Amino acid sequence: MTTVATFEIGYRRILDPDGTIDGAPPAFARDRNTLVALYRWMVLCRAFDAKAVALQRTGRLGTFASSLGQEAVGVGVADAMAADDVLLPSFREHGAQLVRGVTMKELLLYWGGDERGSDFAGPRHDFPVCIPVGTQAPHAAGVGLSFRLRGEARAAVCIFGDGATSRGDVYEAMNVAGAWTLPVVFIANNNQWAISVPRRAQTAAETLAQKAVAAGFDGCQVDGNDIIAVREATAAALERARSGGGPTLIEALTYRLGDHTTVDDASRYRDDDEVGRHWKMEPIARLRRHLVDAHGWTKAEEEALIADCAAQVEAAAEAYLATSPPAPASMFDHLYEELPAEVARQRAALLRED
Amino acid sequence: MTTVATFEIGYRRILDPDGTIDGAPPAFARDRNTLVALYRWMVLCRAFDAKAVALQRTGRLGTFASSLGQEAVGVGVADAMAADDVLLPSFREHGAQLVRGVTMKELLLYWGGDERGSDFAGPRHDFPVCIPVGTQAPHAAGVGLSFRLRGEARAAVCIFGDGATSRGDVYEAMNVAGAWTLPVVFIANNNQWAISVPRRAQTAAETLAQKAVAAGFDGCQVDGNDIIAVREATAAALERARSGGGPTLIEALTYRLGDHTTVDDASRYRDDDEVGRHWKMEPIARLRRHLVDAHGWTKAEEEALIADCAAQVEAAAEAYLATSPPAPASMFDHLYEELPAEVARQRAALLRED
Amino acid sequence: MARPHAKTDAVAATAELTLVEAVQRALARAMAEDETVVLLGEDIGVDGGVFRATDGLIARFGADRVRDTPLSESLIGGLPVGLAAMGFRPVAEIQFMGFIYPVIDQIVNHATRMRTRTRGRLSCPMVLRAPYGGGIHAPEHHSESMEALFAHIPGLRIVIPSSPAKAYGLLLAAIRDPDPVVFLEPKRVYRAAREAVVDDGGALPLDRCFTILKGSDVTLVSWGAMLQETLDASESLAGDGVDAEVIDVATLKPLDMDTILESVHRTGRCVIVHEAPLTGGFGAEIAARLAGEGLMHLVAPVERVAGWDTVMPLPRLEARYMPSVSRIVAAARRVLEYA
Amino acid sequence: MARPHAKTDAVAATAELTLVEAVQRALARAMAEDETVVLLGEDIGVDGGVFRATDGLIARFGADRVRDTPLSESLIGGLPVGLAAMGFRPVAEIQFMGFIYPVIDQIVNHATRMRTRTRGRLSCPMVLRAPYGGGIHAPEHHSESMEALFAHIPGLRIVIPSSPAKAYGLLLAAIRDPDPVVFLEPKRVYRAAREAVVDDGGALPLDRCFTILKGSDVTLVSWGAMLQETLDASESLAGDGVDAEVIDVATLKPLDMDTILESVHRTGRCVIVHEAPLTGGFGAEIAARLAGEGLMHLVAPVERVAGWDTVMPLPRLEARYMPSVSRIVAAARRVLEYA
Ligand SMILES: Cc1ncc(C[n+]2csc(CCOP(=O)(O)OP(=O)(O)O)c2C)c(N)n1
Ligand SMILES: Cc1ncc(C[n+]2csc(CCOP(=O)(O)OP(=O)(O)O)c2C)c(N)n1
Ligand SMILES: [Mg+2]
Ligand SMILES: [Mg+2]
Repeated sequence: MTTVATFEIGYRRILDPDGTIDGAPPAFARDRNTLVALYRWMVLCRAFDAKAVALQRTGRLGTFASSLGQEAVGVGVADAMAADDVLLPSFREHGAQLVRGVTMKELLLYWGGDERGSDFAGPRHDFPVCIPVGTQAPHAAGVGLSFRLRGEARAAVCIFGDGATSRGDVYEAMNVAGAWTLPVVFIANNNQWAISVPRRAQTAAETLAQKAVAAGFDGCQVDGNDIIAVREATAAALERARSGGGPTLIEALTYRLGDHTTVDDASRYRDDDEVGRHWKMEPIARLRRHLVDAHGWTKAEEEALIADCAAQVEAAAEAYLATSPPAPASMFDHLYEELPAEVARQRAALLRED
Repeated sequence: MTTVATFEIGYRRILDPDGTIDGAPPAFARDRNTLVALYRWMVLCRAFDAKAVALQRTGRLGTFASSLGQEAVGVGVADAMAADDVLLPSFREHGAQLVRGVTMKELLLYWGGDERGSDFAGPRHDFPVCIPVGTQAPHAAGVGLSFRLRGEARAAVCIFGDGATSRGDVYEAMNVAGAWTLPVVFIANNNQWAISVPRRAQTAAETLAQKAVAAGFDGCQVDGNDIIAVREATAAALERARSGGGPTLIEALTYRLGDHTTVDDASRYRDDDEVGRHWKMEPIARLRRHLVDAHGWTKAEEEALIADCAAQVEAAAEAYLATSPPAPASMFDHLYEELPAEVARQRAALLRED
Repeated sequence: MARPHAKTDAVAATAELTLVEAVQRALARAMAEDETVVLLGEDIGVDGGVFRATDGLIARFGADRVRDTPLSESLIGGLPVGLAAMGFRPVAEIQFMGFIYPVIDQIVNHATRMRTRTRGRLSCPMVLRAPYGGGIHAPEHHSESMEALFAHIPGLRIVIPSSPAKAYGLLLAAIRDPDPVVFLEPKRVYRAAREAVVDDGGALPLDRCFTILKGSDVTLVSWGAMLQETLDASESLAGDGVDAEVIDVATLKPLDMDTILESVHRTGRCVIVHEAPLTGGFGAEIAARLAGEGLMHLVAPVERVAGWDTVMPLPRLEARYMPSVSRIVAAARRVLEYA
Repeated sequence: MARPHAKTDAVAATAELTLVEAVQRALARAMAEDETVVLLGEDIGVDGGVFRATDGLIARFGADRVRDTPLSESLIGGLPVGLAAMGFRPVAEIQFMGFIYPVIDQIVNHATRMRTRTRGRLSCPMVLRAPYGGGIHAPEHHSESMEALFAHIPGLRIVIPSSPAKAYGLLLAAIRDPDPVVFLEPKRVYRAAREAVVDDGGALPLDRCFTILKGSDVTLVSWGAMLQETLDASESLAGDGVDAEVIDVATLKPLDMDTILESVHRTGRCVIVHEAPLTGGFGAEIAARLAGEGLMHLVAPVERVAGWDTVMPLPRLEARYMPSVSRIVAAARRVLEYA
């Protein structure tokens, strides 16, 4: 046998679980304000998740997928993006959506079963939540292609879970992104579980990052509970994408600390022990430790931030609950740009029912 | 970055284009009879392909996909298989099917548009030709699983083209074969073209063998015009599969010397020069050279073999042409094990038309 | 290895079961009686399925026969084709019907063709199960009813139970059937009611409709979850002295049109009710056959009460999307008042 | 960047074109007038498409806008959704309809929903082209007619031209349409005949049927390749003094039922002809509407002449699978003789 090709998968962690930084961190990670901003987003995201779960438990929200424990991935990725990049999220990326500018009220509307939540005022070109696992990956290739065709220095960022990496269309999308050197950053938000199926049962691949090898571009792992590593790796991948270097796959290793969704009961299929171990690695406490140790983050600052986030979340929930329900006929109003006669008759029939 | 995983793709050639063997060949490759048998299959396959194309040109066969130049892949792979292994071929694997025991008459029936051609008397458990590219790969995983569940030391062998490696379901099948350690050997018959799309346009991956990295098992390249390497690599992969070692992907590098099918005109999209260069590497002349140089293969033997193959092909073509057409109502006869009443009425209506 | 159809016990336990429990019992029964029955799907193992349809089966039959697949729907369609060709009877689950589309390629191009293609040499006795339909306030893509896509595919069987006992008997029949069956479970009914089910391995036929209620004024035809609304409508009509016949189609393909024709022959009037969008829904096929073979019986236009021809909305509006009892009653009245 | 719908030249060239040439002209016209039109598919570039529908377009518009994709049908369904959301008008080709199934997931779950889902913020003006139908002695999977699978999907348009001029005008309309369109080309007609086509960028409407032949005795309804058989049947019937009206549905979804109802109002009799299998075919929808709104007009059962409910056979038997002129004539006679 002659060796004709070799590959390496690297792993990057900057901020250790104990809050210390080894070696030289990227410039942004030395800036207190930047770190505090990232911290604030993560705390807000967690508060939002908790509120959403509470609303669901009391019958005021639909099925909801919390991102508890995974806040560093969404926030870190979105914070690295430019405003005119395009995000293609899965259903567990509230963190990323919040940072991009989607409001909590809009997110609650969506999860409350109202399409208007996806007509967000914020990043108008961002994609809405994608429920069928991995099916937004081909869209990301299309978005990337649109940038290439227009000669724009923008990138598409597609986030999906570990389970999604088993979907053929995610592979097809990565493959074409490689073949056409498209400006797409694929983020595998590896929270170790796809509902009840553990990561090791999805694939024999030692890493998910190596899925990129099949598509002919680079993949790497980062500690997904280290927001500094997530942000740095995403920024580098975006830079490469925008400058014609093609796609990257980043596997962010994190852990889903909660149930899969509000209709799931994770105790059926996994140990409390395992969950407990992973609580020790979670991203928010880690960054807080670092802020306290290295940047003199005070208890007062912490309390003010928590209170502020809680207030924002409460205000959003109230605004959501105060929103009047959508008009029934609205289910027809955006089916086509112009409603064909035969469907217009059905719309009229629906109106007559009132 | 810490390196967390590394991969290597190896390449194997034993029989050089000039007919010489470097180093120590596998035992079977020192046996004149074995080599002559392999040679005979390849020659027969080529004669069959030529006849089929001629039949199509004269309106006596349907669209046909010749395997001209790729004979070493199908023959080498099938020769390595045990009778109770299961072959899942694409539409260009007559070589493999012949070695497995499908008759030329049956193949002609199939390509002549008659389903009875896939009811072959030979390997009753082998799969019929698969036309939708790559869609037999999930079946191979299912076949492999059946062996695992029954505890049988058998393997499934799935052959597809370079183009097929871009299909998501091929990826999904390889991924599950890796995850479940299924006894499946995947053969990518890389003839450099998928109709008009060259190999490099399918994927940025330097090799197709590395598609296996995404699925967590080994992939390797062999010179697909070297039947000794093909046979050796397949035998090793089969051995591994049968003994619980899981799947392997073998990329056999060859070249499609003819048009894609009889309705294709390859001169629209590729150079004669390129084709000419590849004629110098083709598998039959190569093995003949070796037989002559190393095993005293004589002109008389050669002529006898050619004549014998021609006679077999002619006899098969005659038997095919003499076959009476299928009964029209037969299109209903195997739709279900027992035809439901509403379809039985349609069958009766068809019969009334006669 | 297989001992198909052998009864594994003589004692038949009767229990009041929900529909999802009946599905679980049928699966357990089929696995016990036939070693070649193997379950495949996402989260069907330790989790027991997101609706618990496979609850306890991994403990009883082992992880070899109750297999969590990777998150690969196209594979869930294709792998069983290989398994079935080798003599197994795979029962694959798609978690929600909204995720079933990647399976269609394998169903059209292989599962339904393997027998025809090889003139009977290989076959495909697989079952593809999926919960379908709306009404449980689920997220997008979790509420679809797309049975019509399958009903157009030659060589397939489409079965939709409407009650626990039907689910039990029809699923057993589907698993024992030698050809591919798509088995759609009305998830809104999964836990809606209990019914006495005799767990004796008794199957129901896959080639006939069930007349649930005899009547002489109008024929109401439905299937799956909508049967409840249809029965409620018939009750409301009965209050006004209208004697409705209610037919549960149960097996959409092959369709037992004879039962429907015989009924419409007596009533002269027909309302078809389904949750799927109107246009191209399976109601069209039934109405078309009435417009053909059944025309002489019709004294009033055939009405179809169906989901609107729009995307199933998110939960806030889903109740306004689905056919309601009042829409069914109104359609029946129009048909009855037609002069 | 886009200048949608701008005419790029003032000179309108008329030419006698085949259907596939008309497709090529419409694509060229659309690309010339609108820079956002981008073609995607297998072998559409240097090879010009296996049927030459994109012949010469890569030379004229470059490899950026005429893109050979990898062999990934699921991607061919999904990538255009992203491109379209960003303001492009992708026209994707599936090489044969038998390979279209992996696209369905993206069509149902995304292409037809993006506008509804985002309340108009994003949309999906994509066209999915595919040759369909039998009769050219092609291998397995190359002869299917599965338009009905798409006709059930809310939010979609389904267009099937029957002649070169229709292909030109309807394809231009499809590309300019702001919503997703499935455009199915009858490959048997690709080179079967020539027709004068004015290449002036003129589109045909996507919301109406075309009455090809006026008549008063019976309404024959068809689309795509089967229109020729239907016209031949009408000619044969004319020989016997039967005056048939022939309607080319052209756009199946949304369906212009008014034209069909108006015709059947006059004739009282209707035969629907399609190549796809009978059960669940789009003929069922038309017949169902006749059984509904049209019932009062009908004086005879609605007949459907369709492909049999079996797998399209390999070429040796395909002629016996497809509806023939004589089957159409026989059906028309039954309808006419019905008392
Ligand atoms: C195509 C598809 N199949 C199944 C489901 C049901 N489902 C929802 S989430 C999920 C697991 C997803 O796992 P992963 O990709 O790891 O994302 P996570 O939920 O862990 O964030 C499944 C199976 C779905 N939404 N889409
Ligand atoms: C799913 C699918 N898409 C498209 C086609 C049409 N088609 C037939 S062969 C072929 C190219 C196949 O290339 P490859 O996999 O390299 O096999 P080869 O023909 O070179 O042996 C295509 C696009 C098909 N048969 N199946
Ligand atoms: Mg996960
Ligand atoms: Mg090839």
